[in-house]
Amino acid sequence: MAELIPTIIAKYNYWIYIILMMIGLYAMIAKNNLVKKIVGMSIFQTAIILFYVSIGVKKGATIPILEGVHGHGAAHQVVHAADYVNPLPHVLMLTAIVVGVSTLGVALALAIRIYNRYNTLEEDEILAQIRKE
Amino acid sequence: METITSIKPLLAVLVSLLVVPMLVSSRSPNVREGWTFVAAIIKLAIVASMVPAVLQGMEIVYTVAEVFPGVAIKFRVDAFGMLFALVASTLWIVTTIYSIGYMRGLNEHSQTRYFCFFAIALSATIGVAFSANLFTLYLFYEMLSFATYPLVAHHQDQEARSSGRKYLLYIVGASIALVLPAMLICYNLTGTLEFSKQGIFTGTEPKATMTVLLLMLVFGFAKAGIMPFHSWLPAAMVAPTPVSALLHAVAVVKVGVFSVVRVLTGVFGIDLLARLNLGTIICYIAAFTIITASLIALSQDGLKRRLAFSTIGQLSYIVLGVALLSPKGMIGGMTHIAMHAFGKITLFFCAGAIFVATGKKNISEMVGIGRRMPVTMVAFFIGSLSVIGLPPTGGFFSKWYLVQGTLQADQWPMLVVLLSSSLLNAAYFFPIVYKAFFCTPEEAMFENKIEEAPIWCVVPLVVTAAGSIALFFYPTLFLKLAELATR
Amino acid sequence: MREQYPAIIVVVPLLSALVISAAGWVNKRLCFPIAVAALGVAAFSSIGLLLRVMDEGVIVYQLGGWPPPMGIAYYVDHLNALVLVVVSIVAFLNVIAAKKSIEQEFPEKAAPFYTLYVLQVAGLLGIVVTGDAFNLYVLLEIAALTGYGLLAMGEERAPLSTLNYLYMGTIGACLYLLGVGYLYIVTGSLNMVDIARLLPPLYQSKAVLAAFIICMVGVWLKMAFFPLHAWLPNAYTYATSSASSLIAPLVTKVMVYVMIRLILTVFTPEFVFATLALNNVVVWLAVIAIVMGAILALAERNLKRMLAFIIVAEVGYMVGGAWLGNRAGMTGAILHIVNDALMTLCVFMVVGNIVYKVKGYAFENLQGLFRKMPFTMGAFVVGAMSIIGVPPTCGFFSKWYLILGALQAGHYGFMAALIFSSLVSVVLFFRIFEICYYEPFSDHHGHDHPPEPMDEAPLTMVVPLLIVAVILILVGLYTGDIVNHIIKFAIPEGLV
Amino acid sequence: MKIIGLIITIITGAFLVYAAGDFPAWADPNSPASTYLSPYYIEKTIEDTSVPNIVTAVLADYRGFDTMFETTVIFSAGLVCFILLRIIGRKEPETRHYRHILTGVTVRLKEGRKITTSEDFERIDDLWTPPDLIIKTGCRLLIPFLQIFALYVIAHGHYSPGGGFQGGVILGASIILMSISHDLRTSVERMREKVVAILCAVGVLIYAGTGALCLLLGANFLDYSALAPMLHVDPIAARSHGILIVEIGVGIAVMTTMIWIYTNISSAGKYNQGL
Repeated sequence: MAELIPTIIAKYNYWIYIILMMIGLYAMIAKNNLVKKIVGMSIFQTAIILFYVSIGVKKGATIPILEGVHGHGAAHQVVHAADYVNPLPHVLMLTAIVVGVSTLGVALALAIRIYNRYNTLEEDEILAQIRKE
Repeated sequence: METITSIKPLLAVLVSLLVVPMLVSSRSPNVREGWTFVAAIIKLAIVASMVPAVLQGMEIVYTVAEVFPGVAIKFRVDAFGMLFALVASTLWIVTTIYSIGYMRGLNEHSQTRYFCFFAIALSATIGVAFSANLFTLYLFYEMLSFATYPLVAHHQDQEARSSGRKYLLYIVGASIALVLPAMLICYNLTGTLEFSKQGIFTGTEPKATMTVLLLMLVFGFAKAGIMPFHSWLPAAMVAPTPVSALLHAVAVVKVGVFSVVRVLTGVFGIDLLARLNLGTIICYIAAFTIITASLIALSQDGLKRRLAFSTIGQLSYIVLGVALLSPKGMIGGMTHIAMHAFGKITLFFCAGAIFVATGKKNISEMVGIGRRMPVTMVAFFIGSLSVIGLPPTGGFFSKWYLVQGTLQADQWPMLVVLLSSSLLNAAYFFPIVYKAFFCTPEEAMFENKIEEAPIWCVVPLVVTAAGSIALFFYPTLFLKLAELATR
Repeated sequence: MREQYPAIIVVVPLLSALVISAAGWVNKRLCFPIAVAALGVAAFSSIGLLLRVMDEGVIVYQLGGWPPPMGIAYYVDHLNALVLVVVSIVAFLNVIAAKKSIEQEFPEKAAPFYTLYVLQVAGLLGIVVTGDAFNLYVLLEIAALTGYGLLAMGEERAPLSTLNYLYMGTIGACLYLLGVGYLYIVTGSLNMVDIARLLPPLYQSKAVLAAFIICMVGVWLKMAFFPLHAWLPNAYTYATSSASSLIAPLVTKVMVYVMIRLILTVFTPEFVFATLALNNVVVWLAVIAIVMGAILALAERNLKRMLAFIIVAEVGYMVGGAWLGNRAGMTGAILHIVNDALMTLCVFMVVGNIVYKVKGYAFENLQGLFRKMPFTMGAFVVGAMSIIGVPPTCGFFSKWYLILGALQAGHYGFMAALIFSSLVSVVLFFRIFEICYYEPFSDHHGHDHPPEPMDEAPLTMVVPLLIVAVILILVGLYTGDIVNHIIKFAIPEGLV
Repeated sequence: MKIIGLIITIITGAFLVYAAGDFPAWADPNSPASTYLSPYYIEKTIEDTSVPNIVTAVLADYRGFDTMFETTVIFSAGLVCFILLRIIGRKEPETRHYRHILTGVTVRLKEGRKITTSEDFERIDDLWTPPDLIIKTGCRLLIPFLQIFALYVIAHGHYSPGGGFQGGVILGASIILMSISHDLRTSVERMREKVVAILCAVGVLIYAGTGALCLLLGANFLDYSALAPMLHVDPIAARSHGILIVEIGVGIAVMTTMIWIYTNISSAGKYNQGL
């Protein structure tokens, strides 16, 4: 137990992302309202983004923008990898964020189409209407 | 045994496939049937052109494409295949003539479709006859199943639909559920599917596996109509009579039997069957089928149904003959393919002719019909003689060899079966003929005025009847082929 | 130019999609030719690529000139070269056939539709060709988003079913992304080959196991593997025929490809089949998938839904074959990707023609079609035979390898499932043939009832369909060559 | 359903927790992720591309291919929203409302009569509400600064946080702000749908086109150093310029897509006053 707590603290970023992700997943499965599901979906994606970004962090390092080096031909200056955080996760997550936004847009567009057709966004009511037809 | 590589077998298969576009595109019926004739004659010519080589004990081989390691779409013309192909391609011509008469006589609908699938079915039949391995055989077997479905269901009414279903259920169901896995198991065990005299197995496999495989294959080829996989055959009687004739005499059932024989001789091999003593099992299954079918046939009033059950019995003769594993028995079985073909097709032609001329289907309504259609009924008499196996018809020889085969393999019970079933055959055929000619004027249902079916119908049945008589005097060709096959 | 094929395959469709969407605002009639040209180029270069791979072996293409693992690289080997050819050819043939029905269904939105269509194809091709795990995710999302757009253009219920698809698809893609993240966190690399190089010491790590399972579940979600298939039938049924005939053949197959790629390249077979030994579980899942797919298909009274459930069963074929863990099974799975793409295309194009003429795909709409549309139905028969697995159509041959694999793995349940589904498909399709053939019933032996006039779909729809039907048979006849010259090299030596 | 959801969630969560056991601790400098690839990027970027902002360099050059498809993703999202929602060829309503701007008098015309566009009348919808003056003026003041800032963010992406995406989003936001503060018609009049749609494609086209240009110049796809002879600079500087070009493309694409999606969703494809 005693040695468990440090590990738990040392990896708190993972626990946070897992909790967030599960909230999103639960919303997607259990919620009845389509827009709530969409919100859950966003949370789900955001959790993963958080996970990736937290990978990149490095103790005692700053944002990956080289300081003091300017413009072209600055190749001779030495750069220490330890001083800067890992840039790759940020790059990847920029992509993931964009994808999330796009998915959100499309999902909302679909939701509007559904609302125009059934005048509700509650899944059970929609299904009831469909069964009536 | 030296082999020749030649494309002839492929051509023989393709010729009737290639004619289909012509049939579809041809405007007038005459043109259409002209093309059918051309195809039939070319096919017969190609097949016949290979006879001499085969008689000299050579094999003609052609490989189309290798699909799996060790398995190819491949043709091999050997004596047995040639025997079957010869029968099929000869009778196609006759059947075509007859179909023309029949279809026009009854003014059936969508005749083009009929002739197309007829042609396709024929090329499938030849494909089966010439196939060199189990895979190729299966390929054409399935092709035949699906090609004959529209023929069986030609009338497109409820009855046709239900019997079409039955047909598919038995034929396709059995082949997919039994033959396909069995084939794959064989391939997995041995790595090849090529037919060969000594079989593809090493003989080290456990007997249980062999037995299961054998049964799967024998029953899987449900076209052989071995009980309990027979009841599609009477159901398929809704088809137009030429189709029934084709089904029973030429294509379908014979393909089934042919496949079974191939499995026995080519896949397992006589020696293995003898060593594991599996032949007897098949013998008893066949014997059971023979007796039961003949008994059922006695009770049938519909002429075509009676013929159907007679066919089921006769088919098992062939299986029995081969399963005896004795040379004479095998010769008998193989020749019976030809002899029974001529006899049975005659009978069906007669049934069809009667239907065309009088619209009668049941035997009880045919009292005294001999006075009205003497030619037909005489032909019917000859056909039944051949099927029963009495001289002067070809059927006599096959029966004779079968009997000798039972003695050779000293299977006395089988001898009893053969003789008693011959009696049964006589019992369900002769009354028809007798009633047709010898009946008191008052019970006759037809007036004394000769009125045959259209000439197109009469000529073929006379030809085939003559054929079965001719086979009594000149059986050498088929006997020779059969001997070559058993050697 | 030859060495640029890998880029061209993806870039040409992308560029032309953009041009189409711009051109659509100028002149709608420009869109179709551009789309056809682009997909034609893609198909041509994919064939060229396949030939090149066949004589040179694996091709590596560095995008931006950066060597992997720094930059993104394409790895083209026999496996994805083959799938590329299939995808591009299917897309090319289908776009020609789709023209008429697009004009019929939504003329005013043709331009964006073509754009999405071509983008979808670009995405799928990219998924197949890329060698970078994260790049695959991005392309996955492109294919997915465009797919939602295409599918939602259908009937009234399409948006709802598409939204469900979107939920599922997003979860699937996110899970895949998460799995890649796990791999990244333990290896620090995103390049598939590089990851495979770094993994072996980590085979025992929980993180790698988790990464594998998460990726697999994500991919299964997207390919509608049985317990996760719920989104597929509605999404495909209510879509327009032109969209479903593109998506139904390709998307699931491409996802199967991704699964096989993950198994073979990223987590090598040693890890998947030896270290974790989940084979039996997954193959039994596949068995359930096949059986349930077949049974659910039996329950349908409507052609398109029936075909959708058949797809579910077919996915079971491929997953099961791939997880049998032997060479024959894997061969069968890869071969079935090719065959199933083609035969699904065939049957869905048939549905397209029927809908174009009859305006419906419920069983009662199909009466008398053999007379009405003989050519379409002829192609349908070929496609059905292929799905049933009748030689010489191609479906038989992949089934052969799958059953053989089952035999060699001693997995008789899978073999039984395959046989069972073939039998069920016989029933399924002959039930339809009977409706098209017998009904409407005519009295007294069908003599002299007036045959209704032949009313076949337009030539641009029938000709591609017939081409597909012919391809089905040719692929069947040349199976031997395909297996010996391509698939044999697609499977690593380790797998026996 | 809730129970099932709960069960699934718990199982998944437990599995993920289990898996997290083998992960390196938070911010561990020796984790594979930060020791395998990232040192190369951090140390070599400046030599390879002479771009101090490593994220920009990796985004638009090392992994430029990803970013191109990322832009395509946005583009296709905009297109999907359009194809799903936009109502084309729907007939105009019988009655139209016009508002006299100076007096604020609202006119209602029947039988499809219309006022040919004149300076002192504006077309409005039946449920039109007068926009609040303060908000209107405030936003009018704000918007230009927003846009200038956006341009700065795009242009300065090499040296500071920023780049095409961020700048593009701000640009889009400025237009969206206008359509919120005034109404959709005004903003649509400023940026016509056709322009938006075509610009959207053009933006991505700039990116992909640059890549294709490199391909035509004989290098691999997206290998900007091939542009050096065109731009009269050395290959390394060429890479940095190439990055700038594609960032501009991204900016255009993102801005227009934002606007496109917003207009379609907020007016459900009717392109009236919206919301």
